[in-house]
Amino acid sequence: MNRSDEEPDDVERAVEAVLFAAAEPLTIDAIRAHVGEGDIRAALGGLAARYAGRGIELVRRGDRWQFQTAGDLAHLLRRDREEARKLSRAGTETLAIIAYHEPVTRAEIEAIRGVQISKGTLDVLMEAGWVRPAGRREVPGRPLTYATTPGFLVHFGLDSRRDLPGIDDLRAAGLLDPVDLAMGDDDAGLVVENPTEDA
Amino acid sequence: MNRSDEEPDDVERAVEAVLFAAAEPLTIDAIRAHVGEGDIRAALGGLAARYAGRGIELVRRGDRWQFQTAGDLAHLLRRDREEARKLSRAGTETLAIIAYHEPVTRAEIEAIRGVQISKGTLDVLMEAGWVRPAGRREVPGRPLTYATTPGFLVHFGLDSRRDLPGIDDLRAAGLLDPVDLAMGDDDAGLVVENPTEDA
Amino acid sequence: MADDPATLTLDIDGWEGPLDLLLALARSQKVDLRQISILELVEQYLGFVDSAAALKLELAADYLVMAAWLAYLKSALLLPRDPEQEPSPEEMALRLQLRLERLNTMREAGARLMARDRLGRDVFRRDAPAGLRTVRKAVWGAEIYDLIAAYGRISARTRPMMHIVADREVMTLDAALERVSAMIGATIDWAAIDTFLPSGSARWRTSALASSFLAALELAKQGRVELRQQAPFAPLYLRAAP
Repeated sequence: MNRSDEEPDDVERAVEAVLFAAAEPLTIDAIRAHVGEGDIRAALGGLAARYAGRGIELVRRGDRWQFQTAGDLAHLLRRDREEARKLSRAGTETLAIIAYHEPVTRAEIEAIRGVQISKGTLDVLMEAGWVRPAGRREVPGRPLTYATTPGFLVHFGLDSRRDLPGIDDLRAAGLLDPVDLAMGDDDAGLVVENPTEDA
Repeated sequence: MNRSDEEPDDVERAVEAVLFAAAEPLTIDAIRAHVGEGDIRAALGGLAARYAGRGIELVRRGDRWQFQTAGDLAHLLRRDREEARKLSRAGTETLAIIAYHEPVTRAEIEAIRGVQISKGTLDVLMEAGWVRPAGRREVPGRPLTYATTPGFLVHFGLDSRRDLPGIDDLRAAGLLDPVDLAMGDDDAGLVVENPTEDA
Repeated sequence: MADDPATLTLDIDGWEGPLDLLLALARSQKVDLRQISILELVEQYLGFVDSAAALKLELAADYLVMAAWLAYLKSALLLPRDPEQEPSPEEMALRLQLRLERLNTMREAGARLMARDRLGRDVFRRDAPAGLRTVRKAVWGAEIYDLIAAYGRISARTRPMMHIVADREVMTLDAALERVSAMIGATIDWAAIDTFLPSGSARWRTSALASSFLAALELAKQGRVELRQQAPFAPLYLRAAP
């Protein structure tokens, strides 16, 4: 749908201005608080179509919307900017495990990685604003679980967690099933379904 | 010139992204430093036309260019939020004294309450639109007096201050039962003018 | 294993734990992880541990625990089947393979995540947006009841107080003095103070007792009566002074 040859309606102009001025991604409710009455959702749809393929794009991150530059123009913009601090391998893996398994306990993360999480790893992810504590699991010891934040979606350009690459395939393959915490413990008695069946 | 139904060219997209992400207005040279070769001026002209009449506009300030929200939408970026707040006990008592005794000075209010009033208390009552300064009393120090406003009557559904119940009414309603005498200072020793006189 | 907090984790050539090492070895088989030979993998791992030992490298405990477990798995896989054994060696091998696959999957997912167009690195928001402002305006609320109740409260607190004592039967000191003086003249011997009291209500008699007592003290002070009491709270006797 190419609407760009039509006159934008007032709601669309208003939503455009509000999102442009906003310092943070905005929910539809937050947009409405500024714009007032009107079909915000339709306006967002109209704007998304209008900006598709342009140097600026309207994107949805979780339940929030924002303008950002198109990804293919990164090389033009990167020039005078600091490279984002590089996450360690442990940090990267831990973040991936949390994102694909959330909510997940520290012990479960350690079971997947086969190694203890060093003290700073979760701290770094939380400090970056990508990971948050997500309540306790009601099992003995009531361990804390971790999950990703809306900021995680924003930073990594994901509409929602469903957009995590390959998540549906991994789930179908049983690779995201609850982790057998006690691998090597013969008493675990957990029957592992054959993960190759439907892969 | 309406170019918006054409595909934007690469230079235009690049200029769009660079201007969007910039912290401040950019000169053509600064834009070229990011975008590289290409007709920056033509791209700016194309963008200006494309954004004309929209919620965001491309504007030129001297020799610098920037995006900004359309001037007519500035009011949307500021939102007044009303927060319901309940008047404190000190505020309510002070308002009552002003209503029954106006015009009344701060010192008189304090004498009647038997407690000092903080600066904020009168400010709140004036912010609420219920109390106004009502001239100075011609005594040494010329203290300011306070009185209620028409807004006060409207808010409390009173036709006039005469509608305020007098002492006898209060007594009949059980509102003079000294339930919280313990909290007051019995030695205040103040003779309260009988407010029923003009009720 | 990894859950033991006392385990010393030592990075050996950049491996993060035995599972990481196993995964690296498995990938060196250059086949899909689902088709790796577990037996071959076990040989590779044990070979690595042996060579580390030969080099007198001190391996972290969890590498050795894994080596022991793999040696056990190897023997279980090679020896005749024990139908009683739970889980079966095949299942144990499958679980190991699944763990490697999971770790590998997450490693790849992490790499793909990091390679995405990331905000602030590849895509950008506006650097200095004007921002949206919310101006908070307080709307003060109070009800007329609050107002008049407050005034009632202040009035009750600060009005001058008049204390009214309920009227009750009282014998004044003067009356008692007169009465006791008169009665003492008519009595020769010691008499308990009770006998000086008039009849009447309990309250009246209480007041009369108090007043008569004070009168007795006053008369004693004047030298007109003598007082006698055996013990504290014992009956008080009086008679005219001789």
